[in-house]
Amino acid sequence: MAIALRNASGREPVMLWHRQDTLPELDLVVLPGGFSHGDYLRSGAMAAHAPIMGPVRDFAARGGYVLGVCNGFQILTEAQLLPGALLRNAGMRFLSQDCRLRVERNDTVFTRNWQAGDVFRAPMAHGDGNYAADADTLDRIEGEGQVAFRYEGENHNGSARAIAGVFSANLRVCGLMPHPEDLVDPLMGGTDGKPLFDGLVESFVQGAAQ
Amino acid sequence: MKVRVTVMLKDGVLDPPGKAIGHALHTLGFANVGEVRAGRVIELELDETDAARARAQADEMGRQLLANLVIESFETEVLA
Amino acid sequence: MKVRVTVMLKDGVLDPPGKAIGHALHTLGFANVGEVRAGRVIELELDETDAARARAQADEMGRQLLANLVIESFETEVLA
Amino acid sequence: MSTQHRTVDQALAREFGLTADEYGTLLTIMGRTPSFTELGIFSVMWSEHCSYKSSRVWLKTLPTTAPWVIHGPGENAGVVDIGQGLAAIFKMESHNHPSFIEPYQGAATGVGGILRDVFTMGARPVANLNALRFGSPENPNTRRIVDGVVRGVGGYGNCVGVPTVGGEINFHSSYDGNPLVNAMTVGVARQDRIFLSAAAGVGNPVVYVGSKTGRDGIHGATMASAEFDEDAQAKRPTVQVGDPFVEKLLIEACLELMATDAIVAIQDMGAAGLTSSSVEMAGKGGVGIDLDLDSVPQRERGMTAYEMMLSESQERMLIVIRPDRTEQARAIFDKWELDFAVIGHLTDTGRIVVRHQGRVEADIPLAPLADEAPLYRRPTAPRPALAPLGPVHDPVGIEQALVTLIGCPDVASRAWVWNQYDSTVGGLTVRRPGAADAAVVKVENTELGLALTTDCTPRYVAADARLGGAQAVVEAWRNLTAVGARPLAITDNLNFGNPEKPDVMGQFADAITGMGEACRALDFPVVSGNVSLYNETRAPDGSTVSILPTPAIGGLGVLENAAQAIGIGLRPDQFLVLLGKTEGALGQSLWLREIHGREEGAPPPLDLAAERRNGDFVRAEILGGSVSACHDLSDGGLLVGIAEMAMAGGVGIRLDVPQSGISPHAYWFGEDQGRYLLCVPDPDGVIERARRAGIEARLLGETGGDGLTLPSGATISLARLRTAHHAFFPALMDR
Ligand SMILES: Nc1ncnc2c1ncn2[C@@H]1O[C@H](COP(=O)(O)OP(=O)(O)O)[C@@H](O)[C@H]1O
Ligand SMILES: [Mg+2]
Repeated sequence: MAIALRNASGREPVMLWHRQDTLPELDLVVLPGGFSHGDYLRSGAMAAHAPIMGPVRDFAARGGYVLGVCNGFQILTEAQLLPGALLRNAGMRFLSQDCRLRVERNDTVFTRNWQAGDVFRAPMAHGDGNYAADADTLDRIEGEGQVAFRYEGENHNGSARAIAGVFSANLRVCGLMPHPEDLVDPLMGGTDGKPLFDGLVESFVQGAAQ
Repeated sequence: MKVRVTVMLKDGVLDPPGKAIGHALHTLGFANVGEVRAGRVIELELDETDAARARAQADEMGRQLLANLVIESFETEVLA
Repeated sequence: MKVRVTVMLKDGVLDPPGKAIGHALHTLGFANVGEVRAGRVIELELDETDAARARAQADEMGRQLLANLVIESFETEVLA
Repeated sequence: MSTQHRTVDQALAREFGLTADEYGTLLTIMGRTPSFTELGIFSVMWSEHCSYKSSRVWLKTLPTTAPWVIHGPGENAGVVDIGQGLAAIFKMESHNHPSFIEPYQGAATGVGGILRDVFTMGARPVANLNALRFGSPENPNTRRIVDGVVRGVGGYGNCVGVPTVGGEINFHSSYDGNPLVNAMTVGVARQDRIFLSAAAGVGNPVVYVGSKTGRDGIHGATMASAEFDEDAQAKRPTVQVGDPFVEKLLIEACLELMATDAIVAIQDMGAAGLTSSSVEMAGKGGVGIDLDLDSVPQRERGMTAYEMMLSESQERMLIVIRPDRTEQARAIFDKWELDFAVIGHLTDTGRIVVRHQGRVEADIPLAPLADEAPLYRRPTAPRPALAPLGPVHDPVGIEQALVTLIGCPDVASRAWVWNQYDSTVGGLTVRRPGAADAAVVKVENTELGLALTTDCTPRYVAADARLGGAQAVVEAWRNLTAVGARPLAITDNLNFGNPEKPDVMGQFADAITGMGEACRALDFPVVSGNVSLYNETRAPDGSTVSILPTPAIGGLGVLENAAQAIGIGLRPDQFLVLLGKTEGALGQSLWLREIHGREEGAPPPLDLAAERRNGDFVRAEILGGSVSACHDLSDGGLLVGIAEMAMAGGVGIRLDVPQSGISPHAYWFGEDQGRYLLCVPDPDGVIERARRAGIEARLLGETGGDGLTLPSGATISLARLRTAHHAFFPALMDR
């Protein structure tokens, strides 16, 4: 993730420590993948209570931009900054393979460099990526355009309505399970994930997000 | 005191582990197994002598951390 | 009948989830939490009317599949 | 706890695995009857695992040096120069027996253990590989073991965030009761920041970091004393449970400490935990060590000195530290929320002294413990002569044989396995599993690429161990070459049966001889390794059957520029060229096993000079930019190799091969060595250059379409091949 952010922005991302209780001045907070605290309780559950999440919550409440990928997405749902929850994959096995994602809308800072309906490839690597919420919530987020990405073709992890990523109501918090940051270099097999980062950088560096 | 918190998925939420276990049991020949639900149990030693207070604390832990109330519900019981 | 199988790690076996949960609870301010052990619970609907038989079956499932007896032990109880 | 302290005598020593002679040596060294704890220390230090008593005389014959080797065998892992002031640090290690008892935890802790061997030297782990051997797919136990092992390897590697990028899998009934789980880790360090284990500096503190000590995995010998305590068995699980999150913290904390000048020496606590780490660190440094077990972080109450010295609790390290840096180090481990305790100091006595609750529990001179450790030149039986194979007919035809082979357990797609391993975490994986003959990982902040592979063909080793040992090394070298890398060195994991049986010891000796010959011919030295003996399966009639001898080789190579690495996928509208000599060797071939059910004959001969010449040519062509895809030929021979390239690229080929005088099934499925398939835009140029280098080369056909068209005109569609290729694992595992 740091490599993708650095390559897209030309700047060194600031690393934050989980026990920090303030944030510096930032354009964007990114919660990357990993296994926070081993994910031994529920994925993301313990990290959602880390001291740093207080200021992250405040940042989001003030309209700050937040991106969570994989474990970062799980943390954002556990912290209830995003709707729904992520259950064990339907097949009960860790899934490490490429999937294809469909962009639902392109009028957000996260998706502006795609067209709505575009399909791109992204690697996934998770055991708990099965998106779940009750039917009312699913209807609501679909109705309000909060679905960011859906699995195109096979829905390997069994996510409700093939949802792979969602937005907050104000479209400023975004979480998704697959890893666009692992496909930003032809050497690693492609640049399918690059529009996400280029779009973010254009928004912030060029002030277009304001 | 020792308390036990049992966390289960809410009714209606899909339960992949439960489903997988049900399938495996059928394969093993346990034909009369119907629905299977899988959950978690957490047993905690509390430095507390009052059962009601211990339970109240466990309830609080369930709400704050042990269960994700978006999809799960939990029960607490005082064991000893 | 409904039966519940509770599976816990044997004493002495390292329990990373239990350890991590205990740590997280301390961080959240639950200072009087001592040892924490994490386990699994499986609730099964059995097409069976006799409690003793239901329990015997659950025991068999525990042995064959639900618990890994090398490191875990289990208990069964008939819920209803 | 005195119930556990049985009277020490020869009978008890025997239960602890020491022979009468070994116990006699011990008595001479000690000059008195040892304490229970001392007996435990001797028994683990003199075990096969720690002392290499059966293998050492043979291991010494392996070549271990080259200008680019920085540290060969003897350290926690091997270290080679990869340029730009950087070093690759790597090793392979087995966790066979634990993986049979508890496949998930056995495999997981195997991965954890090998990671520690690598980061203890200062390297950040960048890739994991795993070489696995399972019983027959028909054996009802196999499925459970495959499931647990694959979950365990993935569970641990995924959680620590190190990509699992490659490996190999075979199935054979000889592994029914004894699967092999060999895990390899590769790390990268700065050459001026490599950490060794020899302790130095009398008075320096000895620091314990990581997880607390419990009664995990205490040496099997303790079972002997269990009779004295009703529920001792329940109290002492011999299975270790891993905590990959703690491992992750330990990696970060150790690397942070390693950026300072606090560390004098460091060693992970692997097999025999505190005993082997403290004895080896002090022994190598020629100093003494005093340990105070009351300071050891303990997870359980009432642990004895014996239990603490022999515990194999995971995720622990021992560090000798500069006294003035102790508090700085403590602050780092506090930050990462890991235990940190000063548990002793170095002395000038040359002895290890272990104190617990005011008593001296052990006091042993270190030099004789190492120098007088048993060393055996065990009897070897010569290899039985191989009956010549003679002519074999083709009962099924080329098309059917290809479909059978491409779907057989040893060739079928391993995607079901690697799809459970995170192979891209870290964002530096250039070639993922299945994409190339070797995995390729970019070295961060450089253009360098590391190429990694594991190889061994146990059926060849069983038939002719000297040839099979050499072939394993050669195949690793070929796999690295086939991506364009310069092969640098290997690690090995020598899995064999009971060394007290002369035929097994003969296999061992022969395999090492063959490995050494290949290593020398290819300038491909051994820099680290591991030996696992006594791998045998109990047959239904009570007799024991050794595993197929399995000297697994882990190879490492380097590319100046990772972008030059190529894969195996065919490109459309190009040409396929076969390099190397085809004679149709069917002895011990997969075709013979899968089509005729025969495991017979001599394995294909090896010509080490031709291997070197062909490989050097291929590498030069790849780096020269004339090759778009390359695959070496191994299991299944030529047509299987072509089919693998076609499936990987999603591109077919029309094969246009003149009659060669070899029968078609031998031509297409013989396993002649030293061969490569090259996909090239300009076949004439490559073939001409090969000819000038004295290498046989021939055009096989033009790529394109969506099937393999045989010279007979029959076409096998890629879809049909894929279906056959992908069926095996899901059919076995997802029932
Ligand atoms: N246990 C495993 N873990 C990860 N990848 C594996 C494993 N086994 C095989 N692979 C991958 O599958 C591919 C084919 O393996 P193999 O048939 O052994 O190749 P080769 O014969 O060319 O050495 C390689 O990319 C290898 O790394
Ligand atoms: Mg191989």
